Amino acid sequence: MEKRDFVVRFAGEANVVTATEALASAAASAGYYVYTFATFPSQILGGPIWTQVRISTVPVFGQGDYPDLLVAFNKYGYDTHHVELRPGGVTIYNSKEFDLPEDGLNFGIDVEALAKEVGNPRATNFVTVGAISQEIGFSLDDVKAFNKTKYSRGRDSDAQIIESNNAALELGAHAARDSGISIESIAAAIPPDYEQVMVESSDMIGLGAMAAGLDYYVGYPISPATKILIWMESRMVGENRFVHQTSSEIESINTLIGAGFAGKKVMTATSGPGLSLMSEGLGLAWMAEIPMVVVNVQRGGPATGLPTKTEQSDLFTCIHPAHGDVRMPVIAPGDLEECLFGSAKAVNWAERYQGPVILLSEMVLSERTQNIKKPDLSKIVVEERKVYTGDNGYHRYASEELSAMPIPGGPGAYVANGSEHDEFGDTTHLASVHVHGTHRRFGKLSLLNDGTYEEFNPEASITMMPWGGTKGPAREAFEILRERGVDIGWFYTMFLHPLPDGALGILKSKDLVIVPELNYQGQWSALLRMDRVKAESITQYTGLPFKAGLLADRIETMVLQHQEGKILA
Amino acid sequence: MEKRDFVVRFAGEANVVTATEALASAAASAGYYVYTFATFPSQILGGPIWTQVRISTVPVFGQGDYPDLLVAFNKYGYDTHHVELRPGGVTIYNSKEFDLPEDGLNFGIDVEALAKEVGNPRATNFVTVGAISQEIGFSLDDVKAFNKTKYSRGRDSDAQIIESNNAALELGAHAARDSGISIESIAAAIPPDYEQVMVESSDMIGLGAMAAGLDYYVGYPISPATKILIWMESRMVGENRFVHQTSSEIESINTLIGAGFAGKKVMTATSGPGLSLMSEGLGLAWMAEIPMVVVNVQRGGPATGLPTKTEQSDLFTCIHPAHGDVRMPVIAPGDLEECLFGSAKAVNWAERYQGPVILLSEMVLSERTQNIKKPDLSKIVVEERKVYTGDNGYHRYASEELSAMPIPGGPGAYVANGSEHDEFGDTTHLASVHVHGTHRRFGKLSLLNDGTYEEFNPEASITMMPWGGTKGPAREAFEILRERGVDIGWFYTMFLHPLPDGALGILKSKDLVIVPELNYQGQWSALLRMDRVKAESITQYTGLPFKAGLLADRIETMVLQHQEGKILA
Amino acid sequence: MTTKNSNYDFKWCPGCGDFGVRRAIEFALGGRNEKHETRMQDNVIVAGIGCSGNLVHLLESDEQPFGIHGIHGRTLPIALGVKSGSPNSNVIIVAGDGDFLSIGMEHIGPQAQRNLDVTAVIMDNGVYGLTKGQGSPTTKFGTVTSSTPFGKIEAALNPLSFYLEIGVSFIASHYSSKPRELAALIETAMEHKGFSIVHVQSPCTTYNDTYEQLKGNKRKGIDPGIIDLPEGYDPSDRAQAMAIIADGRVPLGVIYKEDRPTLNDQYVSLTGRAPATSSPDKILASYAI
Amino acid sequence: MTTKNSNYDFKWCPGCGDFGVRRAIEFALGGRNEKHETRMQDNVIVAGIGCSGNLVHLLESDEQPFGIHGIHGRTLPIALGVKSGSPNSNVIIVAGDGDFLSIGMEHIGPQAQRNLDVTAVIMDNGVYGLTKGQGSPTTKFGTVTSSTPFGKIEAALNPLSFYLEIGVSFIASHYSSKPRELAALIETAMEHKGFSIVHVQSPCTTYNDTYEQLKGNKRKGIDPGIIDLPEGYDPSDRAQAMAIIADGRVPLGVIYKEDRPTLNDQYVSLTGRAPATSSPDKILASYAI
Ligand SMILES: Cc1ncc(C[n+]2csc(CCOP(=O)(O)OP(=O)(O)O)c2C)c(N)n1
Ligand SMILES: Cc1ncc(C[n+]2csc(CCOP(=O)(O)OP(=O)(O)O)c2C)c(N)n1
Ligand code: SF4
Ligand code: SF4
Ligand SMILES: [Mg+2]
Ligand SMILES: [Mg+2]
Repeated sequence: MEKRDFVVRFAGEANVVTATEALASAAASAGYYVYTFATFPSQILGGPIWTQVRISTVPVFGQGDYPDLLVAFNKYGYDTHHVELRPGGVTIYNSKEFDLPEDGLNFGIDVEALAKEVGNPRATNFVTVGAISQEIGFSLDDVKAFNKTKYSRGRDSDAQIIESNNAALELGAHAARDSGISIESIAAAIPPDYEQVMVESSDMIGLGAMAAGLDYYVGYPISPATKILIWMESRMVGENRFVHQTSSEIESINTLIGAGFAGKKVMTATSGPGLSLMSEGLGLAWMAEIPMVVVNVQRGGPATGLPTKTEQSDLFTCIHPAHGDVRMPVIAPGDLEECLFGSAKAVNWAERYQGPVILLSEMVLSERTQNIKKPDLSKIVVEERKVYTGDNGYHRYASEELSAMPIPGGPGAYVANGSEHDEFGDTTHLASVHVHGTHRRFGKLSLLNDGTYEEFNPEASITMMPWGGTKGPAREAFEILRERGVDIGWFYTMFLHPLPDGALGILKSKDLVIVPELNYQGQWSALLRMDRVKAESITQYTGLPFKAGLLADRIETMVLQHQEGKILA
Repeated sequence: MEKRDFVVRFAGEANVVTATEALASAAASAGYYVYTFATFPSQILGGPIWTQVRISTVPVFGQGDYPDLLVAFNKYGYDTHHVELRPGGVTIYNSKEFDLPEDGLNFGIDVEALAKEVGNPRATNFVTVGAISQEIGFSLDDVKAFNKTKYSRGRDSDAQIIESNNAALELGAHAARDSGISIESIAAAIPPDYEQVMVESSDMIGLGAMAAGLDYYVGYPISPATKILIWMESRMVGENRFVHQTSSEIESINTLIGAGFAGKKVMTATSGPGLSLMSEGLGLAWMAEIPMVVVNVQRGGPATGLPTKTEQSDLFTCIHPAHGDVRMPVIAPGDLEECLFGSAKAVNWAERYQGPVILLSEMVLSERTQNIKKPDLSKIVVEERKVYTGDNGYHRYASEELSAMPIPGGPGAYVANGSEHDEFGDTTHLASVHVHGTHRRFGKLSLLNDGTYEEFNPEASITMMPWGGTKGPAREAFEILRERGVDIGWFYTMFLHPLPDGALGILKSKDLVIVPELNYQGQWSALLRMDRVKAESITQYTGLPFKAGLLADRIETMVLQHQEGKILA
Repeated sequence: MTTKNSNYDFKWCPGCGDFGVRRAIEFALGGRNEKHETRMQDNVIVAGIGCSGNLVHLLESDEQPFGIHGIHGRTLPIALGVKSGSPNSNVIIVAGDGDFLSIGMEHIGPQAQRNLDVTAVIMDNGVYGLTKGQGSPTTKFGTVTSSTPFGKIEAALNPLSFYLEIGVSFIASHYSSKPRELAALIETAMEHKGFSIVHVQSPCTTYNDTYEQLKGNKRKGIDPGIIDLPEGYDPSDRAQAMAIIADGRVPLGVIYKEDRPTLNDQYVSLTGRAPATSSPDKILASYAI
Repeated sequence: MTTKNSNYDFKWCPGCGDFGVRRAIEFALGGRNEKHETRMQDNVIVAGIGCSGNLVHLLESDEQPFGIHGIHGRTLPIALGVKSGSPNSNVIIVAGDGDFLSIGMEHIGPQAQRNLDVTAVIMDNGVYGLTKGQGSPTTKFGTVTSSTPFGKIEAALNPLSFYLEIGVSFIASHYSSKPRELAALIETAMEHKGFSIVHVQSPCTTYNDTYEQLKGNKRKGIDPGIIDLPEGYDPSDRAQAMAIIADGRVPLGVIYKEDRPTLNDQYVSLTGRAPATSSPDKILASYAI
């Protein structure tokens, strides 16, 4: 039988990464829709890594719940992952490391011997990719093309590596053919009639920001946000642009204060611990009205937490990261397209309302590669800051609304002040001034209500509302539920604060809003309840994303409980 | 007519502070109940300061809305404050600085000339206190006793100062007598039959912590928390105790991690900006399960904010100060007794559940002096940490509940880890371990449900629930509302998280919980709504406390609106 | 300075050293603007939190520079942002010993290593003024303050030798009683291409009045705590700088000066190796499959 | 070290310098325990975040010391808490160049000024290992790393001269390939009463392999980057310390040592001037009216 959707899981150590890349790239070249997932231990080389490549003839939303094929490089990988194989799924295992009783659904390959045979002990990954290609009916040529591009690095050893990898592919395919085991192969690709790009979230975040005119970036390394720093360092080059590694996150955030004040469009990216360190500086940006974007790529928390696992537990902190009355705009992209357009929007929002904006990403997005329709950058309308051009003696903070911002070198010199201040920015703690300032700072948020949302089955009285990276598996769960005939709606937006115009009204009109999210406290449903929405969470805090099927079951249970009056949201 | 409750307001510069002290002290000595309030600009010497002394024959809850007597040392003070005088109230003004048309309710004294006359230009304050004493029927002897105690500092100049201040008192009294103006005097004191102490919040916080066994304190100066550092530096001395000024709040919080781990009962105090800087460290304390108390004395926020004004806007940050799933225990004292017992409880809680506890105080408490019944320290039951005494090879984190804590030098060595960890404290990011750890950390909170609450008129379907320093004015508003016949209940606790056993049930049973609070966002009502309580806020964000009368009006309006179906909490 | 709430504005205590520093900065800004034909708006003052930092609100000139009055201890990273974001601005930091050398001390090394082209004027009064008299890093060992009732436990930091070691490329020292001399020093510092610090003894008359120690008092037999640079002093000579700092008294003048490329220079020259500016469209095209 | 999830535990890359440092620390702890008749549980290891900090989980001895593995850059304040809270514990810090000298650099000065009696073993590999190869404060100017594709813009910090200037009272330097020698040095550092730092060159074989530069390679004409202390070297002589540091190569041994009272000593002696311990009851009584 031919499948239209095929999931391969690799479980091993560092070598699985290239195997994943090779397979994904070959599949994409062949016209399939590809979606990868990876999860690492906090370690440099080695340690148990597992990855997944989903290959489909149609676009998919999630990484796939259960693999059709498991490639286990070691016993630990097999033991941990074979329970996840879908019934009838096949295992390819490294027979050099361990053995399995033959059951017609597994076959061993001594990948190390074969790699040695081609004279490249590191080619174990290509052996397995050869075997997989054979099993699921892929042409080896596409893998060879990937191999050629990847290893043409202008080094003497290039040719030998490319050749040996190609040979390893053939040996792997051979071994699979010999095994006698065969699994469903994948249906022919239906290549899209539009241009595609193969991208990761860091590419999209960087590009979106640049397309919106970003010209200043600093960052301190931290997993998984480092990728964005690295991307920026080599991409955002040229005159009047500045990209730099700082000595700490406290330096980063305060540097952005200075550069944003100086008229640049500024951004940094960090993860949980760095975000916590930026707390005081974010409060300053809010108070002094400095445009900036802070990307927070969530990992598992709290504290040093789980640096290489995914979680959605920084939401509370992003919404109000600092003491005092502050409430940050938060955009949480749910897929790679949204990383691009969300990032651009974050830059636009920051400039538009003259204050800090949080772009809330997460590990699961950060480790995903996908081939998507080439985004149309011309859809990004660049917004420029309202700059003051009048005479000196300007009352920067006199209005209760947004006002033009003077830029050093230009007219209207004022003091950007973290202490409560009068219309010139000078420190004053009179009651009337504090009331005025507070209204001004919160009032400006209303400029940001132009977010969009998507809604399906809007008539349903119960709706589900995932956020961020949970969008993908939740969308699959939604399709399952609708197929099962459950009357449930779908509401999704990446604009968590402020919500798009009209969104709150819709949400409040529901009898129940079910929020699947990857944290313990059910942070988004709690924030919705703050806003008087009858919301309840379905939570998971394992460091891994939801499985669509299980999620669908849990949602259905909650819907039933609600119908029986057991949930009094 | 005689009043049983008399409010004097001083408006001037630095000299009003001693005048306030003198009057308060004399009133307390005479057997009255005294309650002071002060608000300063962010400046060292000079600048407009105003203070208030409330003198009553019965205990009072708030600082008093409208003064019966205004003492204006300068024109700015008069202009700003005379509008607040209650109808018929009297003004004493410094006629050296400005003049007022005679209206039978004001009289000028050239306080500077009189001070010069007694040979002590700084004695202007005592001149006014003499005049006030004359007006409201106080004996000068009590003020003289205060004067003597205060200025017996073992210096050569002592005698001259004391004498000249006494002389200034007499001249002031004389001038008042001559003015021909007379105001209501205050009814005779009804001295309590119990011992009293005259205290401030920093005294009570320090003492409560010490009574619970605190033996380690560090802090970095910041208004208004510095007072606690200063108190500790000279009071918590002696063997096995350690008190020290740090080089930053980041040093403070991490030092507490080390000392709490080492077995000490530890505390620091800070204010908003320092709290924000402690964000990452607080997350570590939560994750690594280190007992500690962080006192946050709220001032106006955000950022540097309003360092000398009062506000209740740090609540969100105190409840979840850091990234990841954390939720801090928070105790927010509402009066000076609660500062004492709340501080002791915070130390006990920290030791009991092995984690960080926030003691949330505020400026308005910090600047208050009051004579209160001498607290019975024996009511504080000292709780000791569960210390591990078994063999080595201990599984510190194996249990899903609290477990005994090893102390360096003793058995059971383990690693206190800010990364997710197994039972020994070693880093592991397995899903099962993270789930276990999360349950353990949140589960322990249930050990802290022994807080108490007070409830009046529990049958009412609408109740008011102030928190922190708003307790006082809110209580007066409640009395006013009850007198007016409004059917409203009162619910109060200083234990904001976790709530006392049973509290949430009561709150959820109400049709409306009205939360008066000093912030813009209505933070406590928002947190109650998170917990599915139908709560709405009445907010104020002027940097000043509520006036009881106005608050009562606003609550009454809200009750009416609710009855008319206009509030759909 | 705001004119509207003048009654309510921050004011220094009578005699505070910061008055003199303000005058000096006003002179220096005036001088620099004249020389470079720039305007006040081409200058940005980044202020710390402390009595000292309030200087940014207290300038009396008609035309005002831009200012940032941020949070405690972060003048340097803020200045890094301003200068790298607006290379043509003249950036001056005003901060106290607590702000710059305690909570803010981590930021000095990185800026020295980058040779960030800004001028820091530090008002050292050996105390935390604004929080009412606690010990600071420059408070001497054993000193009793409100937070050290039994005497300070830490040895004092010597800021000048610290700056020298950590690689600050221009170091000057003075005190607040000679605004004209100080102004000249600040102007020289602003001319320096790179990270310059003018460390000023600026007495706190309320909590740590050191005027007498600085100026001396013959009658009481107190020698002046200041010292002129010796004849022929060469600030490019590190050894001489170390010697004059080791003297212990407060030297008046430019202690050290070294010419090195600034951050902005290096940035332009190193990233010059980068490929020609890529447009977002071109970058996107590189991801095509 | 945990035994249960060994498959999942952090492991250093093959050849990582940190292996040698671990051995040295194990030797040194053993030696110290024997000498002072203390047990493993009398030692506390405070670890930074980095490959280096993971050492705290990788000790192989049966008996284990206490450990704190906190957050990035905060080993020193945590150690301050441990030592002032538990004066009898022997406190050792393990951290990398990024943790200790970049984000954590602010904490060195205060501990030096207090002379906090702890021993810091710094594993300097001139790179951020755990985050996969970015520049650190000790990375040389111009070096290309993943975060500096056109070369690092900052001058490198010289940790040894920084420690000396800021007042660290014991400074040693070594490299990771001689665990026995390194162990002896660490033991000496632990014996020192006051703040001691053993700065170890611990190569990162994955991102910055400096073995060859350190050991030299005759064949390739690379001179060794290490240097023994000269005959008769006197670590109490600051000038000699400055000279050997100025050499530029990595000196092997105790570079500087100075005897000064520690924080704990000072604390006891200064607060000894305080009134006799007051009980809460007595304090409360003082507020009576
Ligand atoms: C994060 C933070 N911590 C503490 C404070 C309180 N604070 C304000 S000014 C100051 C120190 C002032 O000392 P210094 O920098 O020497 O300035 P000076 O007042 O002496 O001029 C402190 C600790 C603060 N505003 N923010
Ligand atoms: C606040 C914070 N910022 C950043 C990180 C990410 N991070 C982890 S280790 C590290 C640097 C490691 O370098 P180094 O200290 O030299 O240790 P090495 O790995 O080289 O031994 C960084 C930046 C973090 N964990 N926390
Ligand atoms: S407290 Fe000291 S530093 Fe502050 S204004 Fe007064 S004299 Fe100046
Ligand atoms: S990355 Fe470098 S420092 Fe980290 S374990 Fe590998 S070799 Fe060691
Ligand atoms: Mg100072
Ligand atoms: Mg390193």
